[in-house]
Amino acid sequence: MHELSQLLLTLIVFLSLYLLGSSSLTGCVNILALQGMCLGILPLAIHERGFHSRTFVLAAGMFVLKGFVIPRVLLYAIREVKIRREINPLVGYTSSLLLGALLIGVSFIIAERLPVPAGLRTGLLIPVSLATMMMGMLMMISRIKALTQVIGYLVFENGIYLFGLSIAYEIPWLIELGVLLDVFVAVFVMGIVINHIARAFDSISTEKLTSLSD
Amino acid sequence: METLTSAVSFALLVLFAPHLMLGVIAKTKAAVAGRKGPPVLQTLYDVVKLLGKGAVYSTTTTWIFRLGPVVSLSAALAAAVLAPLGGPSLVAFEGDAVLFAYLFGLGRFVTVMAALDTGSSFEGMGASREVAFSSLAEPALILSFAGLAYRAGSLCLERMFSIHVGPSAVASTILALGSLFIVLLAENSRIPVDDPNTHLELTMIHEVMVLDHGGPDLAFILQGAGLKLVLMSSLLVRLVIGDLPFVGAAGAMALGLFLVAVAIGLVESSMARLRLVRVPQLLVAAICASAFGLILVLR
Amino acid sequence: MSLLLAAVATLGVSAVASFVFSRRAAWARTLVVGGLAVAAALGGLLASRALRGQGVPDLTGIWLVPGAVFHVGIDPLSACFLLLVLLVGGCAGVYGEGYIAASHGHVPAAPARFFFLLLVAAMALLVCSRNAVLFMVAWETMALSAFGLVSCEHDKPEVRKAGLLYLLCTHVGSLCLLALFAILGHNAGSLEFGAFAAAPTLPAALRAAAFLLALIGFGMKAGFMPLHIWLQEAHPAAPSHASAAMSGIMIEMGLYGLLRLLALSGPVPAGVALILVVAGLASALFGIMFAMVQRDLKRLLAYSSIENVGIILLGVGLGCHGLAAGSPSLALLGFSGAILHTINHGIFKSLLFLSAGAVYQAVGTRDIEACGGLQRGMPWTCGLTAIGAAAICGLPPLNGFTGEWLIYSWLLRPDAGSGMRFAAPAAAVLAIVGAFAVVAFSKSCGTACLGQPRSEAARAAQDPSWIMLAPMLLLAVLCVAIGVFPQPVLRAAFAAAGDVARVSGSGVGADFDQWSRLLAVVGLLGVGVWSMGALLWTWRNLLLRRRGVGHGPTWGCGFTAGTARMQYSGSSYPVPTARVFASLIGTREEVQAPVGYWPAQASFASRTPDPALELWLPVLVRRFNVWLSAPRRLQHGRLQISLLYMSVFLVAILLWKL
Amino acid sequence: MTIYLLLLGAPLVAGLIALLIDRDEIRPWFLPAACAIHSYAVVACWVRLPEPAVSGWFRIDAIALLVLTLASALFLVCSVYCLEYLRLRRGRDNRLFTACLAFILSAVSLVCVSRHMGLLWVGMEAATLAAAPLVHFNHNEKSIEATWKYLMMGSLGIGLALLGTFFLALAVLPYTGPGDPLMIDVLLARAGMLSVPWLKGAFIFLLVGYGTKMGLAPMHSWKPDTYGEAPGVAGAILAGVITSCAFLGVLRAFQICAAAGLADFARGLLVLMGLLSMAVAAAFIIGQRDFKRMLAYSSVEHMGILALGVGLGPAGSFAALLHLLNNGLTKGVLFLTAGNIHRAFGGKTMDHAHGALRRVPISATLFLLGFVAITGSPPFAPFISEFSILRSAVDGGRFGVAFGFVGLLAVIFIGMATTVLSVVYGTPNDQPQGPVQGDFPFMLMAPLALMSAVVFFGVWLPEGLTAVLGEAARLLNGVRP
Repeated sequence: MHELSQLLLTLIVFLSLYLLGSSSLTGCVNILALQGMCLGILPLAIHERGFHSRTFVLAAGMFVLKGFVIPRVLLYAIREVKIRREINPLVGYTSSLLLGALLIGVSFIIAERLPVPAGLRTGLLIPVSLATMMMGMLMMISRIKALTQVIGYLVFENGIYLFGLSIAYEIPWLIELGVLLDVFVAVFVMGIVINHIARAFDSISTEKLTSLSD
Repeated sequence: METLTSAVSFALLVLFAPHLMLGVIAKTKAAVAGRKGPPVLQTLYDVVKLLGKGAVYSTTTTWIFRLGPVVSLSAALAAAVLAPLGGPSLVAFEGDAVLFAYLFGLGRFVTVMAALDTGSSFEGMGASREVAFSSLAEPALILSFAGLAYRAGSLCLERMFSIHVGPSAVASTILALGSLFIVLLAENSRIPVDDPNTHLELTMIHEVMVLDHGGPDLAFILQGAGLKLVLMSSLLVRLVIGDLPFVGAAGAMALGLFLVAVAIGLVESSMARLRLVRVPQLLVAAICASAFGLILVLR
Repeated sequence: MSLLLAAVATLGVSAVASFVFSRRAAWARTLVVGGLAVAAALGGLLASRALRGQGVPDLTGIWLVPGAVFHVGIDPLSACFLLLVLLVGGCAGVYGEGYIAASHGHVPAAPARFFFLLLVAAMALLVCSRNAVLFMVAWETMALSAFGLVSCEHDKPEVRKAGLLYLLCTHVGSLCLLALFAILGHNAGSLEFGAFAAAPTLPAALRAAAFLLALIGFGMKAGFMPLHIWLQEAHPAAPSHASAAMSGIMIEMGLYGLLRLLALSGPVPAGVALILVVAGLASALFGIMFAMVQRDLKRLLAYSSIENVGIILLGVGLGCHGLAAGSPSLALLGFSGAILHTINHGIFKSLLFLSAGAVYQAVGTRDIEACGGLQRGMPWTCGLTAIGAAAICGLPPLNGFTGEWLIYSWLLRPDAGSGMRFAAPAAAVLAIVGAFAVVAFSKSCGTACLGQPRSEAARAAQDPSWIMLAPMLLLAVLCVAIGVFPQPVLRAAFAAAGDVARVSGSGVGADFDQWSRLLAVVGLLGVGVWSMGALLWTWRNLLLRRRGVGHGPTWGCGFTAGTARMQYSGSSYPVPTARVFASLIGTREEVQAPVGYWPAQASFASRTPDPALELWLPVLVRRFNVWLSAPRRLQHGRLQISLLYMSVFLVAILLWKL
Repeated sequence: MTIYLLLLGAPLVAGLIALLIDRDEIRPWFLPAACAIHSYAVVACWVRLPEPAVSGWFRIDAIALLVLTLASALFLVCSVYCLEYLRLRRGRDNRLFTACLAFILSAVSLVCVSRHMGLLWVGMEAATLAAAPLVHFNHNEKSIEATWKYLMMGSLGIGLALLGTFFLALAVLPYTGPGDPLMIDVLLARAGMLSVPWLKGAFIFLLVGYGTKMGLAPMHSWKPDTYGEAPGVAGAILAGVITSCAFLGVLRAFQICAAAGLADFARGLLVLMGLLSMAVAAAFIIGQRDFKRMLAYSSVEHMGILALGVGLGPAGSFAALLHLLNNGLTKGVLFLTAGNIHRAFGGKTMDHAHGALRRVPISATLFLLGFVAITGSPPFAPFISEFSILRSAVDGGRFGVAFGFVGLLAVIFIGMATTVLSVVYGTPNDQPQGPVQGDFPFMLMAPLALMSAVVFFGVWLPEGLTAVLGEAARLLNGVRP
């Protein structure tokens, strides 16, 4: 099981890196879906106390939600606004990959300073979750299409969820609630706004959204 | 008795001394020029004559114009009360020096206002020059007063203007004399600052301010101006003779005033009037002199 | 003390009531006049008690605000300023009624009345407050109501500009005072003035900081150079009765604050005293120099306020020097000179502002070049103006001389020579200032009131209504009365100085007797001047009665077609004086000399910009904007960049603090 | 229990009803009703603090009581304001607007009463989401942009706050005791045994997360856009209520740190962010032509003052909590009157709005007074709190901080005065456009009430309030129950 969790975590990091590097929106969504599935499986692998009914429910829920529901909504949105790929982002793909690598390093540095929480099978969880969050942030910063930013936010959310797994055993309800609420934000509210943007600006590129400034 | 005599002598002095001094000045200038010159008391005759005359007022003028001469003369008289003419001054108290200086200021203020009241460009010009030069004469006067006050350890004229023995007494006295003499020339509109008997209004300072005055007003003005001259010269004299016992003092003062008048006469007949832009330099020189005297005292 | 509360309450209530009944002009007028009269009566009673040495117990009330106690008390220092506030405030307020009525709606009545009464009330409370929070509340109420008065006629852009400038200055000053009281409170452990007095002396650094803060905070209000920038803008902008109150009493509040602080903090080092002296001299000299070259009547008066504040500050500095030198009599002399001059300045400056207001309403402009010959149409106003002008020049038979005489006698007293080398030069500067004052006011008065009318409006000008003349008359009478009989005011000033110098009543008494004896002689001589003048006047009239009096045109030296435009203009009048010192005040002249035998045209223009306002302030503002434009570029409305700041900050904090 | 039901339930029910009802003109009337019930409950709390409920998950302590009171008061007046405002905005469907206002009240009440960090976070999140439609109310391009920025940054901040909550959990784990480990009382009780690194991390993340909601620099950049585009009443709610609740989140985190002996670490961060925020506000207020954005920056400044005050120790915390109230009330005045002026001129920059005193005299006067008050002039309430903060800085020997504080206040005053005076004074340069002009009674009553409260607290601070403030400051600075 230990190896499995290690494997999954590494996979998650690499998927995030891949997201940073890829330009096609549909591709991004598919990667996100894959990452979501990994996250869904992870609870089963992460805890040494093994299975716990509630953990199982959580895992199933996440698997479905992050692996299927959200990607469907996003694909729908993409079809709505009819755009295919992210063109000339603020930070180029190669450089954002490099930055991503850098962020992984940073996250490991930060994680060094934090004691490994009790009952976790692997110390890899914390740094990976931090790295995932940071890469999500990086994606929100470096992309200009509203949808890509939402995807970046979802990656950030995945990171938080990942982190939450470390306390999933003691306070499971908290993660579930949090994650659900965040999904609500990420998909529905932002979806609505994106549609408004699309209607108002006939494009969802946030370059248009810079009129309010000093 | 003492007070009575002093009062009488004060009255005589106030009445006659100005005209005597002006007469002596005129005589000296005439003598230098090889003329006979007017009688010594000519100005007194003028005053008397003017007192008997009527007056013509410009339609522009108001009561301020009429008030000017009166107030300036009364201010001069008040100053005369403070001045140590001959013996002790009638009224003497700590700080009367400042009052003395400021009474002249009062006279100047009302004269200037009267001049402005006529609405004549010439008189306005004269007023403007008067205040300009006085604004440099004032500090010179105050500075020399300061030096003398520190030296004498008192701010009372009759103590300040007295013989002083001590280190650098002579030097400081001479410097004070010099600066006070310049101030005297400036304040009494004598050459080289101003020419009392020029006939070109453009060049006048004091005279042009009183162009419109006539009759008693002019008489008051002449009397006041002469009195001012006497008072400032008496200070100079006091600086040299100090306070002698009464009788001797009177004689010495008379002699001193005569000498000052001669000196003024000589200056006037030997020098030409300075260009107006040069006058401030002269007054600054006076300031420097008194400042230097001050430094000598404080050292 | 309940008298004070009653007075303040009366003012406050009548302020609100006059605002409520602003539609009913008659009611509002009675409210204002009545309120001011009652307040003056009550306050005067209280102040006279305090000055007669009858101890008035302090009044303390619980006030549920942290650090605050409603604590009012009165001592001679407060009493002097209280009297001044109520006197000048009362006169200006009564005058204001006439002014508002005559302005035909140019001056919005309701705010003008409301803020004026509020201003007076705040100042009355201010001088009696004994707790820092109460002091600050009164202080800020004063400042804000003055702001309300300044921006009464806010339709004019220059008024808006002046209001903004004033508000900025006064608030910066208030912040400095807050910091000052925070420091003092930190030292004393309480915000009670009594605690400040009892507290141990501050450590050197804090002491210096406190002194600097006080100088900026109070000086901003008093208008020392170079903190005066708001003054010459705000005073012309306000309605005249407001300018009179602001210039006559409000800026004095800054000096009161300074004196109160000295009374609480005890002797200051000699260096500080010297700083005060130098600052005072600089304000006096430059203030009057700039006054000299102004064309705007009220602006000229404002600058001369800067001058007088400088003289007062000089007196304060001399008093501090006396304290530092350990000579209570010197300290008393300096402080009493300052306080006496404060009172006198309050009187004649408000008189001059009120008459300036009358001229403004009669002629419709404040430009003296457009006036002239007002003496015919408005003899009362011009006569009173002349008295005020003579008084502000410090000429003998009037009150202006008394205060300056005290300061002179400090500077020229024999023992001042030793160890106080600044004394003699200071005296010289004071003399120059006096001479310049003569220039400035003979110019303003002479050009505006005398000569021939320079405009039709000036020709048609008439004296204002009695309700405006009566207060001016009262103030003028006071100028003369204090000039010839200064002892009562001197007694008050000495008592107040005793508070500042922390000298016991007996010690004050001895010095007071000495100086009052001398000033009595001065007053007697003043009487002599007046009576001698009267004598000569009657003699002259007798002489002229026998002879005829003719009338004719002014002697034009042969030129007979003189016109009003050929008079000596107010702008050219001070030029000979200003030229000598042009380098100091940076007068600029544009001359187009006449050329050829038949010169077609020639022109001469000279202007003297205010260095603080037109030279260094704009530079400062420009630098400031340059500094600030850098961060302003950071808010460019790009979401991504905002997120970037956030993330970078987060990571940085994590790496740094965790 | 009933109290909690009223606090949380009444607004919720009102919101749901508003969602269901179809009549635009009756809908708004449910708001004042709900707010009245809510305020009644709050008054009951002042009379006697209610017992803990739901096995200790709900409790109201002094700190919560202050925030709750502020929220209730602001909502009450704003609901009255809304009656007329929405009447003027007839034609725009106000279903979502009304409902969301009610939901926000319910959510912030949850934030105040919850004794569980997770529950508190949920409340915060709910409030954030419910506020989005308010910002979006005008449905123009600018408002969409504002909403987008608000949502993105808000969600990011809220995510970070969640992470901070997880950190807290990790700091307290492993925990085997009664109640949930994230209960504030549990955390305070075990403060000694918390794992320091995790706690530090938790504080940092909570500070940044909730600080984003407060609008502390450098997470403030959504604020000017949002406040600038939202209607005045929404601005009042956002600046007065939601920021205060976010500050409550920070306070809770600080409370735990202080109890755990990490007070100095936390205070350092708070002072840093406080001064930073004031500096940023100063830089952007100077030369600001848009008076609503100016108010937003002023809000940034005052959030900074709050953080600074708490960072200055017990005395400072007292002053900061007082300032929380004063700032909320004054901001209410300013935003509501700013809304009136905006509507009267059809523009919110100095170029459009000029000479408001002529067109909407009372609103303009209140706006001016509010400005004078918020910049800390006596006799208004903020003066007391700002002066106390200054004193606490000086008394603590933090002269550098005091100097910076005073200097920045001066700069900010200069900036604000320039804008406000040019808006208020002068003569309007154009003819009024739009059908509705002048002042309206209801829309004046609301700011008038708030202003009178500001003046009242400026001259008289009731003992009861002082006691609660003192209690709150005591709780805040490391006193364990």
